[in-house]
Amino acid sequence: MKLHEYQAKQVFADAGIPTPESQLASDVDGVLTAAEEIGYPVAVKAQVQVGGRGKAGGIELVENDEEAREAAESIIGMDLKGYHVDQVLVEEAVDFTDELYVGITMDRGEGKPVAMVSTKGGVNIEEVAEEDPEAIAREHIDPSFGMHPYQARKAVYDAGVDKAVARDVSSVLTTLYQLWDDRDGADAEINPLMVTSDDEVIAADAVMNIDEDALFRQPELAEMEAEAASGGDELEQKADEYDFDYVRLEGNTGIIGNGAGLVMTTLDLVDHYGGEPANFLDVGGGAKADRIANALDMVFSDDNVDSVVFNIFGGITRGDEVAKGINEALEQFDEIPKPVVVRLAGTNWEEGMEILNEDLVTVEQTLEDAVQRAVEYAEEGQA
Amino acid sequence: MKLHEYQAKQVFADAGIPTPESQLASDVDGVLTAAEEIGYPVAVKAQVQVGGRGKAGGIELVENDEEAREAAESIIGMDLKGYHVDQVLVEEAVDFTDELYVGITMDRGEGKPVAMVSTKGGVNIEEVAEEDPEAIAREHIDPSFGMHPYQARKAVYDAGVDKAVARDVSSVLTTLYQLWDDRDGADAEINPLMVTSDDEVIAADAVMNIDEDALFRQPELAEMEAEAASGGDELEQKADEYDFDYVRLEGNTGIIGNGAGLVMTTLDLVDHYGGEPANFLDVGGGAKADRIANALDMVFSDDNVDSVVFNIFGGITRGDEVAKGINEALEQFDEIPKPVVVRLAGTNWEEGMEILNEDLVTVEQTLEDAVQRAVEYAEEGQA
Amino acid sequence: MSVLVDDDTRVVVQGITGGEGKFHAEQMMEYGTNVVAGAVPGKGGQEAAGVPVYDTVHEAVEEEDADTSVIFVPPAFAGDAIFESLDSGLELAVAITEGIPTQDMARVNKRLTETDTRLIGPNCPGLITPGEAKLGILPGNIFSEGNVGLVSRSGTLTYQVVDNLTNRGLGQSTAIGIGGDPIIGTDFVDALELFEDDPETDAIVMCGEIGGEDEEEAAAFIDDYVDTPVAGFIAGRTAPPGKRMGHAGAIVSGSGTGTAESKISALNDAGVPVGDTPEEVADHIEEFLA
Amino acid sequence: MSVLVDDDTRVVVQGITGGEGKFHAEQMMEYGTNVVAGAVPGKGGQEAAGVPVYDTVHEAVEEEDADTSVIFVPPAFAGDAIFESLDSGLELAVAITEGIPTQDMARVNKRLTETDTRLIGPNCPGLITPGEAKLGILPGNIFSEGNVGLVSRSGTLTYQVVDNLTNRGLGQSTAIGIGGDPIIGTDFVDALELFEDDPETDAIVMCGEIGGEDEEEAAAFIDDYVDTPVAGFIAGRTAPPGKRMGHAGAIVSGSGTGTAESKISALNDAGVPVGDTPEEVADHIEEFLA
Repeated sequence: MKLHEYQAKQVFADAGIPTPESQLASDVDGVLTAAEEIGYPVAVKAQVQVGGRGKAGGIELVENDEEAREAAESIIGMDLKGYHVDQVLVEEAVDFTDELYVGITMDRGEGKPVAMVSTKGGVNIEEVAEEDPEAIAREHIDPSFGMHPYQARKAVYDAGVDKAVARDVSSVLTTLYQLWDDRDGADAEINPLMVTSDDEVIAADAVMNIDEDALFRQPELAEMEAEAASGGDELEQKADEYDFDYVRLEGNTGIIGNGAGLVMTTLDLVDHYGGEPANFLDVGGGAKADRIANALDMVFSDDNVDSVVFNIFGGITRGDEVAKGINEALEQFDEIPKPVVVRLAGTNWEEGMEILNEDLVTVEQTLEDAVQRAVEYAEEGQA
Repeated sequence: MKLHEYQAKQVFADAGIPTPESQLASDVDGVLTAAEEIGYPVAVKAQVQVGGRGKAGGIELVENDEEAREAAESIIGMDLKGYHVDQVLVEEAVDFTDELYVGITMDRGEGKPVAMVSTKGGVNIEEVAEEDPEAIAREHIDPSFGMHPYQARKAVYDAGVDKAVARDVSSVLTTLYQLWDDRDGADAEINPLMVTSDDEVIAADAVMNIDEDALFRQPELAEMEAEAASGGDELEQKADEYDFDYVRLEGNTGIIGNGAGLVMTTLDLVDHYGGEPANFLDVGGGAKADRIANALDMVFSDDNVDSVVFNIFGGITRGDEVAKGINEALEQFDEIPKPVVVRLAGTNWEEGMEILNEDLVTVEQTLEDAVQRAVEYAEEGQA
Repeated sequence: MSVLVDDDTRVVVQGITGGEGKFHAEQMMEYGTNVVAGAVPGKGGQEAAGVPVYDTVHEAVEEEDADTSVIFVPPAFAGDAIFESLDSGLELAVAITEGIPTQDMARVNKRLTETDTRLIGPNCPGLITPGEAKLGILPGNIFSEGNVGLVSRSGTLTYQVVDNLTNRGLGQSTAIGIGGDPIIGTDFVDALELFEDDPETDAIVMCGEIGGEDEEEAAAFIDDYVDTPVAGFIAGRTAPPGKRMGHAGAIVSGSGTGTAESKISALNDAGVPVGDTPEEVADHIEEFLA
Repeated sequence: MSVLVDDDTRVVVQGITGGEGKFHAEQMMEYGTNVVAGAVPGKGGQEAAGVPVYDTVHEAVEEEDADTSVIFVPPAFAGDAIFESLDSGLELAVAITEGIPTQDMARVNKRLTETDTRLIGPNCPGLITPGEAKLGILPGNIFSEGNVGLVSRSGTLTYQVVDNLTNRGLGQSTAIGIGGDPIIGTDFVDALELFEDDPETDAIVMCGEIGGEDEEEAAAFIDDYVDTPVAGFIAGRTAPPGKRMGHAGAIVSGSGTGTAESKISALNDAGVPVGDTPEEVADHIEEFLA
């Protein structure tokens, strides 16, 4: 779960990390008012959950009302890499001499957090990591102890941060780790952490991704999530409501299954047999009939979908419940909107086959056959 | 550093541990007002830093104004095991069915904290520990992880706490550990943790000792310390001001030295040669002349003292500074108030001997001789 | 023969009084697993699924000689339940729970370096030695006794592959679901090592998926230390970067690490054929054992 | 011969730019100790006491092959400085600082179980191998080369006892001040083990004091494993219960554990004579070596 820049900055500022003065605005007047209060020059920054906003025209530096109006008009309402811009952050423009990078993330290979510092901030840090890995100082943290102060200093000195600001950067890194730890962060980063000509440091951007599995104990962040999610894909929002693991893709074969690995495999097989998967949809373990019906509703709601493959290998999930759910979902239609191929295996698959209304669906015995049939239907549907 | 009961209860209550309603009072009217607001019966409890207040007459349960007045008159101003009672806590009397003990302390043998739970609360827990060690469930805590919730539960179940309150007691224990950890506790305990007839738990007493070496990062507790220290021994307060490690004893041979082990040894030798040590006073490492003079002032302020032995083995401490300090302190007197025996060894002892005004002190070359001479002087002084 | 679990294993079920815990405790016992106790705080003294329930795992170990725990505890409390199992002197703990916060697992991961207890999972279906015992939620009826070791990050994908194997008469020595989370106890390398050392395992199936670099590490380990033939499968070839594909650990990073291509090529380089379909995996195993 | 330190030891001084750090770095070098670097955050690139200063201990290890650290860092930061030394791959860290919060030391104590670095102290004068090297603040001139190993919880008491020994011509192999705090790195048992294994140590002085049960444990260890003759001294016979006698660790508990009587009788039971005065300790050593 990724916070918006303005939300992450609020969280960082509350913890004592210096951030530029800023205000959120959602229309031209708001931008002008904010700019006047803050004082020109200001940056007008699109609040959407994608990287590379600057290059995509989502960030403008403006010097006066006229420029601010132009920037506001062009950015608010724009489509930025598929995201609709509803809000912008109007922010004090910081005069900087250096741009640093500081970040905390979970190193899953090591199974422990890692703190990172680089003097090559202000650019895509993943590119830096690839092209010049030495430019990023890394310090692994023992999560039982937390980050020792010496570790923050070590990362900062190893990165070659100027001595004049080393202490302040260490302190920002320590706070960032504390935040990451307290708030169940997945990633927390500041890029760039600007250094001003009078040797102050200030967080000019702020990224905070939260572990979704930990939102239950982060009520404040869960509220922010609701806000952050708005403006995203409608189908993905619907999946959230239904509590499905769902990812929208660009093909036309809809896919429903149980268990992440099996659903991924079904997608892969669609591709393998020449089709294009429209989505990943995992109903999870032990799904009952109504959940199965909801899954079909989800996939039917995607206009790109021309056929659906339903692949269930029952462990906890029972074939009879699945069949019941499919029947329920399809019997409400006079005409089935998209052809549905069903493959049931595992727990109670025979009971399921008995229940399943074979007038409404196509049944296949194996995964391979089911996927091939769905790909054929999708090709027909498209034609 | 031990908090007063009322201070510890405040700290516990702020952390969410249930405590009885109470008010602090320092005179009879205060007690009566408090009792009326709380509602009879109430307990009137002397706020002094000693155990066994109840047996010593420092705690009275009262049912009405008359009894409250009597209790207030007898307790406020009383001398309780050497401590003057300035304040009492007037507290709601809790109707209990069981008395538990919960505590956290540092197990120095293991070098880690230990949580303790017993159903034999309400009595001296050290006696329980000796007579029936099985009655105290202990769970060692890994300080890098802190107390896992399962550990609190395990201690509570192992102690045989009634299931009806097990969850609440676990929760109190978890909070107590958190407090101990956050506030640099040395010991934190609740004895008794009362169980009421409707299965609620409430902390009827509260003990919180703070690690003095950590007070620098506990400003709120450091303030409480100032309050808590009042009413203690005047000389010990003076030692606090001078920043000496000082312990007052009951003999008449005053002792000043550098280094805890050497000063303890000097005390032991006074005893060994038939004298009685009046105090432990460690000037610490590297003491300069003024500090040495302050130490003499401390010991002279003790009316019990009949002679003083000054034993310095210089490492960081320099003999010449010590000699200078002794001269300074003694030259201001027309007559030296108590005979002073000086033994200097180690760093710059020869320079010290040259400086030392031997008209004012008796010089001995060895520890043993110096102590014996001081003991003789003390016997003469007493005679 | 088998690895990790057999009919002597003495199981305590943490969370046995919950719906899932009770159901699967019964299923395990029906399969023949020696479930000896349950552990649920506050429920000590009760009985569930026909076995005594204790307040703590420690008591279950003391009173019933439990040596293995299977954990069905909701995600908010599962980290603590794992710590309890690791601190109780068990040989093995199997955490089924999905959705444990990653930071909780990072702390568990630290404790794992300090204890001799092995952890399987979390977010896994458990493990099974066909004909002897199963720990977890795998549907016992699809498995058959044999000499194929199987290790997988995914539950239902495991069932699919096992079904393909069993249909051809290729039974399994032990099947281990190591779980789909980013931080897990037993990883591919650990499981491969167990199978390599097991005289009754003659071929190994390894089902990986996108995310992380465990499969790459496993490939390097196979290259260096594994003589038993291994066939692989990697799910998620069509997954877009930056999207979590169901499993918390199944995500190709924005910078392109954790892709299926990288894993497949690492495995191929280590001489491990990777099937394009589950059927192809069974083909490879059949060849190995022919 | 000696234990722990000799003239090959390569020392980094943490806190070398502070008053105490600089003074004692110089004193150590004057004694012949091979001080190769200092480590002070923010002072990297400077020089102090004639050696280069680095921002981190890690750099001092990389650049100057330091293998031992002596820590002169104020108590509020000393816990962190100890962690830094333990995590930098050193063989030995000696913490002189007094007044480190006990909870910081409990965390350090945990880390000590995870590292091969040995810690001496904190709240100790350090250690010395006469004629070779000293680490810490001990006054070098009172020591003399010889075959008596000395281990003590107290600084100036050590000097007193050493003075008594040296005056009689009884030199020391190594003298170790283990420190007066409740939680310390190297304890009596560790030091006794080192001396017992050192062929050049023919007698041992052990200076204990009230508080804790380390002396009792040492007595049991001597009884079981130490052949080298040991003479003891225990400070604090006249200390009242519940009062901290200068050292944070020197306290007889309210319940009466940690008394001098208990320690003396444990040592006596292990065959260790305990002197009533420092002179008597020297008497015992003289007898042992006669």
